[in-house]
Amino acid sequence: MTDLSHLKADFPVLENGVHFLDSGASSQKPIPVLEAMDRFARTSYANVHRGAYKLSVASTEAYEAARRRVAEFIGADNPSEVIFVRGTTTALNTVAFGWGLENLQEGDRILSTEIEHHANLVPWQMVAKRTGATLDHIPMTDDFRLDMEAYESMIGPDVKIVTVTGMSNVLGTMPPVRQIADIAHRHGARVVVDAAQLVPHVRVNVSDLGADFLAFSSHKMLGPTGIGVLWGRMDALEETEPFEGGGEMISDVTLQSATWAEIPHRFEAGTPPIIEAVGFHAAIDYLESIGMEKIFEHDMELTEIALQRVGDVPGVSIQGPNNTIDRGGVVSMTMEGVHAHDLATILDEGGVAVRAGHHCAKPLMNRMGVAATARASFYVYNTEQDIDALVTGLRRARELFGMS
Amino acid sequence: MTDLSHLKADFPVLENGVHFLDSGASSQKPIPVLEAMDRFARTSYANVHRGAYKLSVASTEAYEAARRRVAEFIGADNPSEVIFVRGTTTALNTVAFGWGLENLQEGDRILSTEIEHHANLVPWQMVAKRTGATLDHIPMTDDFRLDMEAYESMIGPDVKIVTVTGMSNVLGTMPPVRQIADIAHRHGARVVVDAAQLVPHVRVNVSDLGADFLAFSSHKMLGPTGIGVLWGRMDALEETEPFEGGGEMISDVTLQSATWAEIPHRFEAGTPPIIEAVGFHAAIDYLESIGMEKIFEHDMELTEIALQRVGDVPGVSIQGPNNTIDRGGVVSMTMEGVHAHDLATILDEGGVAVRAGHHCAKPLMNRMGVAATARASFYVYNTEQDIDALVTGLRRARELFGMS
Amino acid sequence: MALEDLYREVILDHYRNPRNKGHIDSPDATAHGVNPLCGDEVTIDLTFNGDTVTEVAVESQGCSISQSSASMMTEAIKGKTRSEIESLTNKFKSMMSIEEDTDLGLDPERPGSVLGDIEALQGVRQYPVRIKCANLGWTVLAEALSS
Amino acid sequence: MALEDLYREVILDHYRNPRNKGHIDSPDATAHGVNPLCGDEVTIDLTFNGDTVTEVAVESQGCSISQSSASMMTEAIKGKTRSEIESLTNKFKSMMSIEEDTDLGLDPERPGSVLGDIEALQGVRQYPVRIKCANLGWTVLAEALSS
Ligand SMILES: Cc1ncc(COP(=O)(O)O)c(C=O)c1O
Ligand SMILES: Cc1ncc(COP(=O)(O)O)c(C=O)c1O
Repeated sequence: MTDLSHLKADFPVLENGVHFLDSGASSQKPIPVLEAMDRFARTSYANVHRGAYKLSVASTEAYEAARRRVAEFIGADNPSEVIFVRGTTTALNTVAFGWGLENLQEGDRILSTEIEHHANLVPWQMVAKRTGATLDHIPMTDDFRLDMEAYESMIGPDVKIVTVTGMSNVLGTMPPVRQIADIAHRHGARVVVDAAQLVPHVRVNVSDLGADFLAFSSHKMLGPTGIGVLWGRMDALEETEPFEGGGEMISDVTLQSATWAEIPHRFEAGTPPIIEAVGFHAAIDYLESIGMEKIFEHDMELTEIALQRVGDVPGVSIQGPNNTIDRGGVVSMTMEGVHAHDLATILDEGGVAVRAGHHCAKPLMNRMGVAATARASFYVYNTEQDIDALVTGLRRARELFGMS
Repeated sequence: MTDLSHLKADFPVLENGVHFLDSGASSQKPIPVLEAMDRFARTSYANVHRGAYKLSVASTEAYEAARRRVAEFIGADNPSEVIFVRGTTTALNTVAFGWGLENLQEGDRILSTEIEHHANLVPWQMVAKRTGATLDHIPMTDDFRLDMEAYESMIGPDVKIVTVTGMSNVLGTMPPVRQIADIAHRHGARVVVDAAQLVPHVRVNVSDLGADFLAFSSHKMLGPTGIGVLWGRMDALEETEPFEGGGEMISDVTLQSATWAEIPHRFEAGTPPIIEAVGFHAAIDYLESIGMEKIFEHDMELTEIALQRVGDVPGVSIQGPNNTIDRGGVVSMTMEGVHAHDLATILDEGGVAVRAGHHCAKPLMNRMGVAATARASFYVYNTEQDIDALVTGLRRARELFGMS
Repeated sequence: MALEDLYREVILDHYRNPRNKGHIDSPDATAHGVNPLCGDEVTIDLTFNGDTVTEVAVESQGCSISQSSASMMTEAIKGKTRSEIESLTNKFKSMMSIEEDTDLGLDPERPGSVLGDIEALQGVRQYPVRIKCANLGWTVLAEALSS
Repeated sequence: MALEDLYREVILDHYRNPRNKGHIDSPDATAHGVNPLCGDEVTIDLTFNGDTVTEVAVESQGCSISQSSASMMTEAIKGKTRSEIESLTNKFKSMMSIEEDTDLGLDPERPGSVLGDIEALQGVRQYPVRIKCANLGWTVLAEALSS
């Protein structure tokens, strides 16, 4: 068993004994991340890219160092391919609107999937509506995988873009992105990966992954809120219009028109999340000091245990793959006769924090025929004891509902 | 003289003796703001609006408390009119695209001004291009004021929206927003105020101001980066479509379409800047503990001194109103024979941090016939000594350039 | 203990066997409501005789609290006039309010003697995040009444 | 002192009296460049005789560093072949590089003996944020040469 329990001391919020199993929604922040931001604000803060004075130079250097760190972390050769945005949602909207409005028209098809988070669904609906393009969805198989046969029958020359989650935030399922991308590319389509759940847990190398765009959030990977990344292959970014207009993203402006600055600046209008970039940098350093491989291993060990012990509770169904093949540390469940919200309340009384609801994936819920699930998701600070507490809570729920 | 020098101890970044005169670009952060964020992350962090468990409830409460604090600060009766976004730039893009694409068409006119920041110019250019609406600009008078006579001749029933800065980040000029809004409303036009420079320095009450939309950034008012506000009058927000699609902003979603959640949630797709909201709340508390009236008084005292002493340096021209009537604490200058960037470098050697360049207002620079200015901008931590250091630096520049 | 207080037998009974479940073919009033944060849904159909509710039907899905509360509500309002329902609603709302401390005169010795089964929902107040679950049916009712 | 080192007399002279200022009517090569962060601009026109630059003209606006650097460059490249200019550009770039520490053999005793006036720009290296000012003209030159 991979032992990361020594890390727990870096997360003061966990000191009060909470079994925090909601990292899929957002992770906690370790002290080194908080300290990096605090230190930066106390010694080197100023706006970036703007001043010739020393503080501004230091601040710009810290901001750009964060960009380089992210690039290195995801195996991007060119740091200019890393665009700092507010989070995954903004990253996906930037692609949908910035790329979609420019490159889609009536008769074109957008291919998404049945298992997407609303963040990778609603923007494409909005863009489909504006451009007249059609939005289709690769179905899920009954064992919670993407139906690759269906995908192959759906792809075609009219498909201009394929957008898919790297890891489902409900099921844990990790679709075969490389295979999906290769097929899409063969048909001349661009590929977007919603990596909000993937990048925090699995070593991602963008050249191996095959995607053209990748979106993820700092707050799900031990970093601060308020910052995330859109990575794009340079040629894909060149096809993309800015999503926001403003300062720092222009080359020249007259009263009537403007020309754009170089990439990445044209996609970073206005004052960026500067202090957050410094915290994000520290979060990546922290993750790498553990090692992404070890993190995933640890996730998988907990998932294995959870699938077994949770699955053993009478009346509980796992909503997602019931093995650890091509999946991440996200375990959704329903309990016969007990609604997910009641489960969450009962678990909370035992100090177990899980999320209950539709997890911003209503179409997937409909597909599964459930209104809500309770979801446990794991990260570096979780231990076997958290799962035991979860199981105790589940049994208590049955008791309270008179089913034991 | 309003003495705020006791505050300086709250800003560790200023300890090394820097004369920080670039708050117009971004302000420094006092210890109480940094501590509020740190404490929150150590004790109460989780994602908001999502979990039934205690941490998430605490986090949501803190986030919504920040919304109520902002509403109170700007005199908005209804906290739901306060939308948290990344910053002023995103706020203005939200109005331009969310309101503009819905409500503008060929033949309509957008009225902006010659003195806008690119953030309140480029989005409107983009929207004008997409909708076929025309973009016109209220000119500046030769004494750096908005030409109100010209405005009255330009307004008409085809003008659907008037968008104007509350305080120029180059000139310091504060256009008469109330008067502009009253005239616009008489013609049925909506009014947007770019308050990035206004709200940090002047007590703003949205009912008195008369605007329909107001945009400002936390990072210019002692708060963290990564968060800002779009305030909108409820009926104006109801005319506005969401700028981003994603989680938390929907009421229902199927594979093909979505309905929006209530305001403000429909404008806050995805995980918002949560820790930043807590810091922003603390920043407002800090500002209010001084008092906005006192802050403006202090700004004006420094501006008065600066206009005199800087104006006395041979070869220096003030680019902006040379009195303290209807202006803020932003003093732009040019020096005959010395480019603004050279000025900035020379000032920096004396520990004086000013910004030099076009200040994201290229059309205004063209109008003034200068390529760049050096700009000093004041905030709570500045003192008369900072201005003396500035003047010393200016004289040194003349010396170095052989003009003394 | 608190959880037992929340999940009282009578609540679970209403959850499992919702009263007045279904639709009314041509209702005099109807309303539908969703709790957007959790997805719980309630649809209410009403028929009146003058000011008096004669029939009520609810179609809903969600947690035990929202479902049982809606079920209890149907029982409580049948045969009541609009003004009686209004007063009942106010009593319910103040029972659910954390701030207000109106004395509803509930008698712990004789549970149910004042508000009937509804009193069993008292325990919800200890779980602020669940209060909106309990309120959902009543909010939709108010909408149906004003439609 | 450092600032005196930055703003040497020869730099100020080129700033105030830029050499080869203007346009060429029908240039063999031309290029325009902006430093987007500060707004400085340089336009270069060139004529050639075979491989040799015969005429050069620069129209520009900006700070003393970008302007003087462009002016000095025009003097340095006139009459030079493409390969001579390339070697000169490399020398200039390494003089401006913070990382690289190529020995250009500059002789402090005999300033200007190796690279002419250009050597006066050495002081810029102490102000990293200004290096791009000094580089602007040379970057635009490279563009013109490859156009
Ligand atoms: C007048 C004005 N408008 C808009 C902005 C843009 O604000 P932000 O960079 O925080 O989005 C600024 C700040 O640079 C400003 O001064
Ligand atoms: C798969 C997936 N996509 C997108 C998002 C949205 O991320 P954010 O809220 O950080 O924008 C999330 C997180 O909730 C997610 O799990």
